[in-house]
Amino acid sequence: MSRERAINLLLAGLLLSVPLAALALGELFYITLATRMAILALAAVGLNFALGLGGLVSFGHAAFFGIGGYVAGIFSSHAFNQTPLFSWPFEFFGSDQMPAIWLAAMLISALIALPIGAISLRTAGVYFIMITLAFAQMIYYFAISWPAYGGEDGLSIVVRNGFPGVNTAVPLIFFLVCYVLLLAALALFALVRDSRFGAALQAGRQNETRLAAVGIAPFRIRLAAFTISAAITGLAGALLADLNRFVSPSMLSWQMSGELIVLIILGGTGRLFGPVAGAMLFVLFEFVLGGLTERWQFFLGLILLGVVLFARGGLIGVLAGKARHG
Amino acid sequence: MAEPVLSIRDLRKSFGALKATDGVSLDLRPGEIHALIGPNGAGKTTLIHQIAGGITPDSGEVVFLGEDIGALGVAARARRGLGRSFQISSLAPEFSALRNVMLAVQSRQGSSFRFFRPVMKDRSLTEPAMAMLERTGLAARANVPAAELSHGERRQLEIAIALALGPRAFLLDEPMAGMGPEGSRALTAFLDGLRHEAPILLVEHDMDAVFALADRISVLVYGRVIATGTVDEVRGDAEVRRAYLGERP
Amino acid sequence: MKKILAASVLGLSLSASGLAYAEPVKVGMITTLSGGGAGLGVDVRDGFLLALKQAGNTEIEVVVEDDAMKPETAVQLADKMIQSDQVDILTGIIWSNLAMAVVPSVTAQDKFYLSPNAGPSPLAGAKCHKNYFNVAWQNDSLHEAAGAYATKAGYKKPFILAPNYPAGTDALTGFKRFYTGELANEVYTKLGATDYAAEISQIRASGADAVYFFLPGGMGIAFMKQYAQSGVNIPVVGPAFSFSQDVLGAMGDAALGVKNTAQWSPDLDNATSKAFVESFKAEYGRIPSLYASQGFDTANLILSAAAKASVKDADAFRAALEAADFKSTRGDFKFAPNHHPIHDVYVREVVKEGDVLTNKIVGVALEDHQDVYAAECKM
Amino acid sequence: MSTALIIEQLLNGLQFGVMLFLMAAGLTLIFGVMGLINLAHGSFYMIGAFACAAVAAATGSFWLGLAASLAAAAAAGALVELAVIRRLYDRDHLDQVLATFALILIFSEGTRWLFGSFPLYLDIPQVLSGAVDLPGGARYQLYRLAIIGVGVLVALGLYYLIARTRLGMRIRAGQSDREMIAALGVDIGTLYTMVFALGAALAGLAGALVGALQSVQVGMGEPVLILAFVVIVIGGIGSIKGALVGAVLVGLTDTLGRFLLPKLFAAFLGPSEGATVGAALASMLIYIVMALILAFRPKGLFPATA
Repeated sequence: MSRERAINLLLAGLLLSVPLAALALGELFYITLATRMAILALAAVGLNFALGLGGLVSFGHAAFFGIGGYVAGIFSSHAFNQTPLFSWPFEFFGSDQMPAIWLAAMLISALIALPIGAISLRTAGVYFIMITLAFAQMIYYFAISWPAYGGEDGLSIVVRNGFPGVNTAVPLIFFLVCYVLLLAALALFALVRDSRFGAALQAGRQNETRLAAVGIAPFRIRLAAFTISAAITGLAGALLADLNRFVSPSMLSWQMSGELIVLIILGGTGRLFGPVAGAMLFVLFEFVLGGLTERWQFFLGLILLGVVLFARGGLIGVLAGKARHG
Repeated sequence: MAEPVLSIRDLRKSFGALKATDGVSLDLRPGEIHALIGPNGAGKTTLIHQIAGGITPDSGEVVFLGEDIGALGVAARARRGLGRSFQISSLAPEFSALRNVMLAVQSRQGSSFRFFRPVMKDRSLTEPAMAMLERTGLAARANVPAAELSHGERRQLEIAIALALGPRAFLLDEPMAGMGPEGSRALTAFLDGLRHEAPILLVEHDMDAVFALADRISVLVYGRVIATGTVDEVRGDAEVRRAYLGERP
Repeated sequence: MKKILAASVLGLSLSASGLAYAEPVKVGMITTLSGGGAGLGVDVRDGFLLALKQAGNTEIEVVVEDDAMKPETAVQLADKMIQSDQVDILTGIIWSNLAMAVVPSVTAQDKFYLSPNAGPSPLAGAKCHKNYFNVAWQNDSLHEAAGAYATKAGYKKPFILAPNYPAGTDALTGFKRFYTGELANEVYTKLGATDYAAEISQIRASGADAVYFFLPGGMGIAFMKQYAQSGVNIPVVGPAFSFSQDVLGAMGDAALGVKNTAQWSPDLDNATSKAFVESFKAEYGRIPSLYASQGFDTANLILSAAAKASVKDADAFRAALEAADFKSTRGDFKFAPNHHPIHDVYVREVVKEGDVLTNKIVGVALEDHQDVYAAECKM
Repeated sequence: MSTALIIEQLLNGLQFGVMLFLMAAGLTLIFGVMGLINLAHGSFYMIGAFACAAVAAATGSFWLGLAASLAAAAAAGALVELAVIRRLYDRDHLDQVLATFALILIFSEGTRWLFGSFPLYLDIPQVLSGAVDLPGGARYQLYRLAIIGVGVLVALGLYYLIARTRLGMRIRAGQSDREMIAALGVDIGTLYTMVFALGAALAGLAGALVGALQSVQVGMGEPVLILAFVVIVIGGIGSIKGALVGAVLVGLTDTLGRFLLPKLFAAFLGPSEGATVGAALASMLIYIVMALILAFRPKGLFPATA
């Protein structure tokens, strides 16, 4: 077992043990904290498909995160109020069941990512960073000024959406749901990374000219990766909305896009568990510093700066050493 | 005479005032090595890029296997059988030599939209790729990342990747560059046998190699082909001597 | 940034009222202490803590945390305060969107929430809750008062503008509820915009006889400065948010003479208010803003209820809150059935006292004003 | 709709564009010469505004404040370049994004630490107060005209600097080939520090000029930063000319969109509904324009030819 693999297992175990320990100690809030870690990690795993494997630095993934959140919010509000979400071609009253919401969140995120990706992927480098940001800003301003679902005020989810057979209102259960989804996404990431698709995607990141010269057009590969990436981030958004029982345009803001990128770099770019390590660290920093000082953002900034300058490769890079590529 | 595999007709490309390609026509016949020589800045690499699809010409045609491929992108041309090596090695640096070749095998087999099966356990990818590495003498270095290969090894890997595509024509841009006498000799011998698999359009500065390999030579100066012919014809061409060979010490 | 005013064992527990408290109360304050909106949160917090200090109270423990103006952070803090700090009462939120995120889940967990500022309309109407009290206002109040004032002042063609988000549309709707005449124009600006040249040009060209704007925070400062610099002389009316003590300094003389509506003013003539202004100045070295008075009132409301009932006895404590048996800086104060205040709303004018800009009351816009949403509230 | 109003709105758009140009010019120079994405550029804008407000309050002179804003922003820029940015040139854009994101947090909270939570006061200088009459019956604020003038001067100055001076020659050389200028014996470190400080000073100048119009508060830099990025991407990263054209385009689009779209929608949706829908679309308009331009010109309007 490689060192990175051992660290990955350790991280997975650590994240799982937090809520169990919290339960034993009666500190229920730490379950919420761990759930938040798992959800942010899932969002960042989604982004990692595009960014880590494909080298596509999307500065607009908050768009998909927020869209997922809004799907959860809108579906459950219609289900709760028994008002139809649409009545043609059939009457649809939303849903308060997580599987249906997840499916819709992923599907809609992917459908919106498709045209955004198709246009954005015509550009490269900094232009790509900025055009994805521009699309996210469009959606952000749309959400703020669209009155139907609360605009800037956001949308509350009165009762956390359900999952067949379990009680999601119990914090530990909801954590486990998120945790299992995170593991599933990580497994998918590992599979795709090692597949033909993953090979083409990574080759495109390393050397676009080479990929084309062997006869694989980078555009379609990247568009597919961008879309998958958006779907997973959208799923995470739906979960965050359920955790907070609330969704608002701030989930769509550029700061959120920036935070998702930060999570990946903090944990280790291109690493399977980079997003997990990054999310755990980030939430921990935020929580601990926030409890210590009013100036916590100042110190968070210093820590992040320290990581970039002195801990290249993020947490996993520091712990596991240089990345190995097959 | 057999139908040319690749033929270029009156290709033109300008960058501002500079005519990089100024009405170039040439063809590549089955089984031949056609060398393209010329002084630095003559527009050789620009021409190769236009054939491979990386640069769109202002006018002219590129016909490959009877089809006008002018509207196709790089990847589509490669899939049609244009196997190409780069003047400056262009590899996926983090991938091992084997994985670099596997990428070509994967492309040749068809769709890259397969998401689940691990490539390293896919013998339909690893075996042909390994065979190519063996052919080019890189088998022992199969698992070394491309970035860690020596300069010469990277040149060999370029050839191995081009081979793995099973191309119908090779575009080799200075494969000998920086190889050293030993490596150049070995590669010369290797390319000599390769012409029977597919014809080669060879851009090369190493004149020993060119004279040893080429069936025909075209001389490119300032974007124009000033002479085309056999080695002896070109060697004897007065204009060539003046414009090109005379320049070389 | 966590401040715990832990119970001290000194004899100070004999507070002014001399009453012993039935049960210690733990209060969680989530407010904005960093970023651009920090001024409001700081004032609410300072007013709140001042009241506790004056009461010499040792039985109320306060946990203060910064929400950085992010709804997600506020929700997380509320969860933490309820689950980890085990607070009985939450308070402190400045912004409506954060209140909408936090309040429903807090009240659903049987905790009390006392709002020292934000009063979004759903919480006053359809989504009202027995454990939710708003000590400040329903958001529309000051806009409604401004509409009433515009009518009284005889304006015939006001130009009204607000940012394009729910509180902005609510504001203009509130204004129009009490001003039903003709409008020169109704304009919605981008949320967070800081350049209003285009709007000011429109105002100049519109032939309006008054301007009403709702632009909270930096937006209002920017608008007012640019408006004054533009040389347009049409009189301006605004809600107190843009002319409160916290922003007047940044606005400078541009604000002089502007009429604005508020439920409180530093010169309000009652003993509680006067004592509050003096003690706030002594403690913090600045004139208290509207928000500080709201924080102060909120703390005093909690003190008054805690003196009467145990916070663990929710029904009794709620009844004690409903009685609103405290001395408000506003003078008369009582709760409507939807737990929102019934109070007078004044018209103030920005004046200069020495070097310092502040507000003076020039009239009453609405007396014993109650919001319109109470009818939708089924409690 | 009168001619006067249209003239005023065009000037408003131009003035907004000029302000964006001051931000974007530094950003595009820094990217062009050093290949660095600087998210913290908005912080220099904020530093300029705070320095100007603080010095103007202490001395009573706006002009001293303006000088202080240039000095403070340039100093902050040089300091940041020496301490942090220098280590990031050979990193990929990701590391640069994270580091400069961290710098935003540090600068914002640091400024709040120094100056407190309440917005500062800064007014326009007495000389430039008031409005002037323009042809067509329009009146326009003198100070805003002055900003337009400053922007034109800065554009000319930058043109002269880059086309005619030794420093400019080195900057151009640095844009096309970093090894070359190192080979020419130019101290590349000093050059980078100077370019970074110059970019920061321009942002600081914009912050001070605009601070007198708006409110001087923490976080004021970020909305402008995003717009400045839009500008340089539309214009073509690394191109000063592109930054100028992009800035004016964004300024005019935004101003005219805010002004005309609500009227347009009000025509068939009614005043209240039309105003909100029009305003919503107006707030998205520049991003729509940017996406359209990049869809057809993936490297912006004036791609820097490297």
